[in-house]
Amino acid sequence: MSKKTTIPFEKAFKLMATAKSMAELYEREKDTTSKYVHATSRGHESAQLALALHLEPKDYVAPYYRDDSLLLGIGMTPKDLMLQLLAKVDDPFSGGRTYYSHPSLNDADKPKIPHQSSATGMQAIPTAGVAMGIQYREQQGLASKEELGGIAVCSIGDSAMTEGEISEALHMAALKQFPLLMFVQDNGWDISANRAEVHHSNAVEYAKGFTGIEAVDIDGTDFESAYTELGKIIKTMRKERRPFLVRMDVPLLNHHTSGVRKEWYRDDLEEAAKRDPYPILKAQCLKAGVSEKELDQWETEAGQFVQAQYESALSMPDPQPADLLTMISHPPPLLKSAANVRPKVLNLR
Amino acid sequence: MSKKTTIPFEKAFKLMATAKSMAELYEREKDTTSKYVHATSRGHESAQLALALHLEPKDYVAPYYRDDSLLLGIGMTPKDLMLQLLAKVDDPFSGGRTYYSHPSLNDADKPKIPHQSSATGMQAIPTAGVAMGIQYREQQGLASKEELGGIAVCSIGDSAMTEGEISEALHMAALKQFPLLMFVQDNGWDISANRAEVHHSNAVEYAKGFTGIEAVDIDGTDFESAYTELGKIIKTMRKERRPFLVRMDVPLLNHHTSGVRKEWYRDDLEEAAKRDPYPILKAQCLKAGVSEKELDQWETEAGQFVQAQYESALSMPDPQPADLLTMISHPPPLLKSAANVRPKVLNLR
Amino acid sequence: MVDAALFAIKELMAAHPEALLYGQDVGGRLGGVFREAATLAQKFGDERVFNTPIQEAFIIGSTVGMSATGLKPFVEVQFADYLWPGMNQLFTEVSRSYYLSNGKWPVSTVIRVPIGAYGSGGPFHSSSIETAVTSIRGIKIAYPSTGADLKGLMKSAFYDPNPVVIFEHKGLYWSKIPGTEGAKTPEPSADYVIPFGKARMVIEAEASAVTSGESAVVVTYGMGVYWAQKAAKAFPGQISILDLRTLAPWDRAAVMAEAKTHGRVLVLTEECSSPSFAQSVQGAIAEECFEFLDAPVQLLGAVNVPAIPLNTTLEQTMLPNAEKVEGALRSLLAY
Amino acid sequence: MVDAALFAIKELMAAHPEALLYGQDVGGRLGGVFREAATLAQKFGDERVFNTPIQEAFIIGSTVGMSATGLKPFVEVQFADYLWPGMNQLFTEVSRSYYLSNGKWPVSTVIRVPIGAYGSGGPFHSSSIETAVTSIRGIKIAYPSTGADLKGLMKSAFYDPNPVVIFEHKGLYWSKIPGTEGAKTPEPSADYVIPFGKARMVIEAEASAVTSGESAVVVTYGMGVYWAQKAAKAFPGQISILDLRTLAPWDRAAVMAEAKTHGRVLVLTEECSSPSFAQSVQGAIAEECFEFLDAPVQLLGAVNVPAIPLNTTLEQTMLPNAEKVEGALRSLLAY
Ligand SMILES: Cc1ncc(C[n+]2csc(CCOP(=O)(O)OP(=O)(O)O)c2C)c(N)n1
Ligand SMILES: Cc1ncc(C[n+]2csc(CCOP(=O)(O)OP(=O)(O)O)c2C)c(N)n1
Ligand SMILES: [Mg+2]
Ligand SMILES: [Mg+2]
Repeated sequence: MSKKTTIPFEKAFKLMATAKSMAELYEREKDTTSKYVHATSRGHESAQLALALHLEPKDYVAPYYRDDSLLLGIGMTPKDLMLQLLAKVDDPFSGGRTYYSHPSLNDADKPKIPHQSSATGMQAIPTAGVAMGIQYREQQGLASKEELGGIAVCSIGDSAMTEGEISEALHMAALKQFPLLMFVQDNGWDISANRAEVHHSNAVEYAKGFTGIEAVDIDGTDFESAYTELGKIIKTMRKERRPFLVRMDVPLLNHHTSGVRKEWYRDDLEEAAKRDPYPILKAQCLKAGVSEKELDQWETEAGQFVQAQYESALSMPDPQPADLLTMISHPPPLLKSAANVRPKVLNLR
Repeated sequence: MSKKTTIPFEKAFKLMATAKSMAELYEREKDTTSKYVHATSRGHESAQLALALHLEPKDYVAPYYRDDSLLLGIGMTPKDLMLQLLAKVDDPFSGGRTYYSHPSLNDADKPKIPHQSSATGMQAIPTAGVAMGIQYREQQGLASKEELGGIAVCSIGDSAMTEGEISEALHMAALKQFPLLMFVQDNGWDISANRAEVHHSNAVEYAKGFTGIEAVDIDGTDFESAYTELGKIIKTMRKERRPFLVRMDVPLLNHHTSGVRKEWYRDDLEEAAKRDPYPILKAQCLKAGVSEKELDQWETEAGQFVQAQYESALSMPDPQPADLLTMISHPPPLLKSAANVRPKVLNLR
Repeated sequence: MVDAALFAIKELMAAHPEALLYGQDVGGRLGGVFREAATLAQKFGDERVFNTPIQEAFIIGSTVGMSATGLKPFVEVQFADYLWPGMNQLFTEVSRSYYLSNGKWPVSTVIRVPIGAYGSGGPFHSSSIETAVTSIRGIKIAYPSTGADLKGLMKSAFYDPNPVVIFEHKGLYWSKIPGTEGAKTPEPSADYVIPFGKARMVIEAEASAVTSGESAVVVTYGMGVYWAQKAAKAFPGQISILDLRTLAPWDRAAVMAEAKTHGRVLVLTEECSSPSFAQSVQGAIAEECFEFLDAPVQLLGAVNVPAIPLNTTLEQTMLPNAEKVEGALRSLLAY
Repeated sequence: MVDAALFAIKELMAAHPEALLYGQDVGGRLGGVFREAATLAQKFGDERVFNTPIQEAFIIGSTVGMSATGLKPFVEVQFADYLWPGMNQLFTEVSRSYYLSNGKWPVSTVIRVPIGAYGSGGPFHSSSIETAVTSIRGIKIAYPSTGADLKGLMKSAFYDPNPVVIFEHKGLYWSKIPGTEGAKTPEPSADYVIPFGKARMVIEAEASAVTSGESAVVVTYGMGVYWAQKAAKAFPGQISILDLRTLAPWDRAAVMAEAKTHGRVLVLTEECSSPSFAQSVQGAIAEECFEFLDAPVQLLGAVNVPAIPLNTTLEQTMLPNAEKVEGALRSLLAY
């Protein structure tokens, strides 16, 4: 790579090639990988990576089930993800308890990820709670120096936006002006229902009802501009401490999930394929001075790496029956109780 | 009344005087009337009456707990309402089972009122369901001639608008374009929390996020203009079959409810009193040619009528213990079951 | 079993123009994620069978209004796990409309809820939620375990003026799980209906075993019916199985009669055992049949953990199965 | 009892800057519709004690995020009836965070929920909802019946890393109902805590009555404690009353020990009786204590109707009271 640029093309391309290889491998090995339902980010990669590469350990993020590129982008390995795909006991997110790309993470060197459910949109309120917590800690002087400027990102599909709870999260963000970024990945599909069936307009239009949330439309297929735009927004949020919503316009290229397959009902696959972010990033890399050879090599390496990681994940142990009963309830601290009940003149009402 | 006008000043004034007398009576007799919690419409009367006087038997309306003027406006008597206030067995809405101004009605000559709960905002989805039903019946050719052009009105307080469920109702109204009128009575209070604490903006601003819902701001203290504006909107709805939201700007002059009293926490009572719709309507009546004497007489008559109705309601019987167990479940029709299970070549999957 | 629901709805929608169906992905393009609404949109048009946005509260609560206008909506939430966002409408509006309007506004609707664990569905697609739902008074609840029962109860539900929730076990939709072939029944005729509150005798112990005091009854529903049937094979002639079929109301008379006949009762559920609807049934039996019991009424349900884990081993460890039922019956009979 | 909660929260907020409180009307202007948060905003400022809009889902679900950042929110919904809009967050997010993150993200919060019928509160301000809530695994649930217990459990709840729901009976807040004066207890000291899962012996039958087989135990919680106390006066020395104090976990050991001691058990609840949490407890006792029982375990709860009617006569007909408990005890002792 020769030309100078502030855009991390190399990193992005390597990650995107990795994500693509993973999706291909899951399809190839579907007899094994489809035992447990999963979705991949194919089509959404640029959007997710553009976000991930701006996040810092002081941030919190709530990825959803389609966010495997986002997880790679914050530093998880393919094997980490595959351990969850295969519900292995060493799955770093849940020990085999929940699905692929349903992360939770509390690592010092990565953005924090609270528990993520499968219920569409239900992460919005908890994540708004994170943003409210960040704001509260700053305002009350409870935040450490390292925490300052952190943001909370709620990643979400376009169709999950119609859940009533979303409006509660947006109301509070607008009212309290806490640093919440609603990161809407708009692929125009709600499983088999399309945009026209379930939406009166899009997320940016919807955000107009929430005075005080700035809403921005971003082409999620174009890594370079998405990275730049998100960079500006996040910088503003770190400084001005206020909420944003972005709508990432993206195509859905893979199945809804391994269990609900695109060939059953999609009528726009050709059109969607034209918006594949992968060749777009490739072209941007070339333009930025990466050689064809380099790109080929990175692709090959990604494929090999993914295959090796898969084999390694496959060989890992499964949970044992006894693992059902761990981590049910966090042990409370041992509190010494004063046995004496101090009588007062007046009894308590 | 001499001058010609299309505004029903006489009717409105008589009803408003009645509502005001009722609120005064409830306060005067609070040892008796406050046994069961209740709220009155003081301050909201013009807004409610302006709506009520446009409604027809083919319409549906979901009044909330502050809508006693609305109920008078559609033709209920003070005694009807007081029977519910006192939880009497002849309460036409619920037989003494639920609170004052929690109506439900299925009378041929009045707008229909499905069951109303106390949960703030939870009437929005059921009422959107009514509007969807009206639309469906028209589109499928199931509607009788009498039904055509009916609308569904969801009456609601400003603060209930932040419940997540509201957004689901609005999303569907925007998407399906059914004839739902959101009738938002904005008094700036959410029990003890004021506008600034709980809202980023008002309901008309909020409606901007729902493309396809027309939103209109109306001064709810001015009967004449409110009646005219609502008339236009409802006429449009009957013809164009699409959703509207109106924000009625009103003061809250009485207690939040009989149990949560204004003197405990209100800091704007003086200011609110300046916006009392009662003197405004009085002035409009005078301007329209009603004489002072007539007004005085109507006032006196209203007071006497309300007192008489109260005494009559008081004398009515209470429910008996056995009334607990009626109307628990509607008896299903007797269906004759074919005992034979017809075998098919293929069993049912 | 999935066809039974479809056939019932087809017959009903053909006969009743006021019937319509909506929910997520039930429209023409997919016909339900379980194909449980397949072909309906093609047959009845996109206005009568349509997709809703992801709004469970709207799906549940809109039935109050639709029904008020004289329509009869079938609605569906995609998984029982996702009834929760609609639970407020179910409790606050749907269940109370009739009682609190003093009989003026029954809410007539059929709410279809695919439920239950079916091969590693994981924590958000397998939950059993009948305890929470049966704690809401004012709705009727069916939980059929065969195609014929599903069809007959769907019919009954449709004609019932009250709101009905039908739990449809996903593991019985296609009878792919070994041992559940019994859910495929001959198709009942169009006028076959099953009243609410009538349990079904699945198998009956032999009179001799009853007389000699060596019999037991399993009171269950849903997938429990199949676990019990398989387990009963280890005790030929000794086991009766009673399928409740509807949980609200549930057939007290049949349950108590069976409990008194056998004196040994196992209440079996797929849900976490405690507290649970099934444990409530256990309490009711123990109280009413006190003098007839030869052994404590036993309860078998899933292990009480916060969610059904994804991993197959963990899932199987948590849920009941035929072997566990067999163990419970063995100790019950040996008591 | 209302002061007990206030004092506990005051002590905790004074000691822990990470503690804050929010909910509807808890702010300075009103301090809670039951004055259950009175003076807190004045003492700790409008940033630490603030009003939320009417958004129960946000109130419940935001605790997941607040707790993740290291804060300790006390939150409140105004009436148990209005927990329903927040039930999805409680089930889907709050209760499962710890188990499904494999221990990484316990949700540490105290959710205050005023509950119970108190003088014609009517159908939307009186509901008992513990069956639905206890059916959600992964949360702890307290239901204290005295000031000291409320204070001790509030402390315990605060230090517990898991999510806790505290049901606070509105009828016990001020002990205005005759017979509930016992809810006013001396104030325990600041370090008084009550662990979860430990029942309290309210009154104890005399040894002689136990020996002669003429005693019974009432297992109850909340308002039931007072109904039982009043009813027990009719049977001097014969009745023990066990107050569960926490419903999740509940004190199995104490309940079973008492059941075995007396052989006669009444489970008493304010909630509709069937199905119910209390009926589940009944089932558990009947199973475990089968050989020790001299009479069927009795259950007394409210009449099973869809909602608590407003009218006083109807409300009283529906709910249990001391007379009904006395009747149940009489037949239990006579069995
Ligand atoms: C509360 C809830 N209701 C329904 C579902 C079933 N469901 C899973 S994914 C999905 C579609 C979501 O679409 P969108 O949010 O646009 O995300 P996409 O899959 O398109 O990325 C639905 C309805 C769910 N998971 N949760
Ligand atoms: C779901 C729910 N949450 C909380 C309450 C308690 N509550 C009753 S009235 C009210 C304020 C409503 O304010 P608004 O909608 O503006 O109507 P207003 O009383 O001002 O007319 C609240 C919070 C309730 N009834 N329902
Ligand atoms: Mg989508
Ligand atoms: Mg208001």
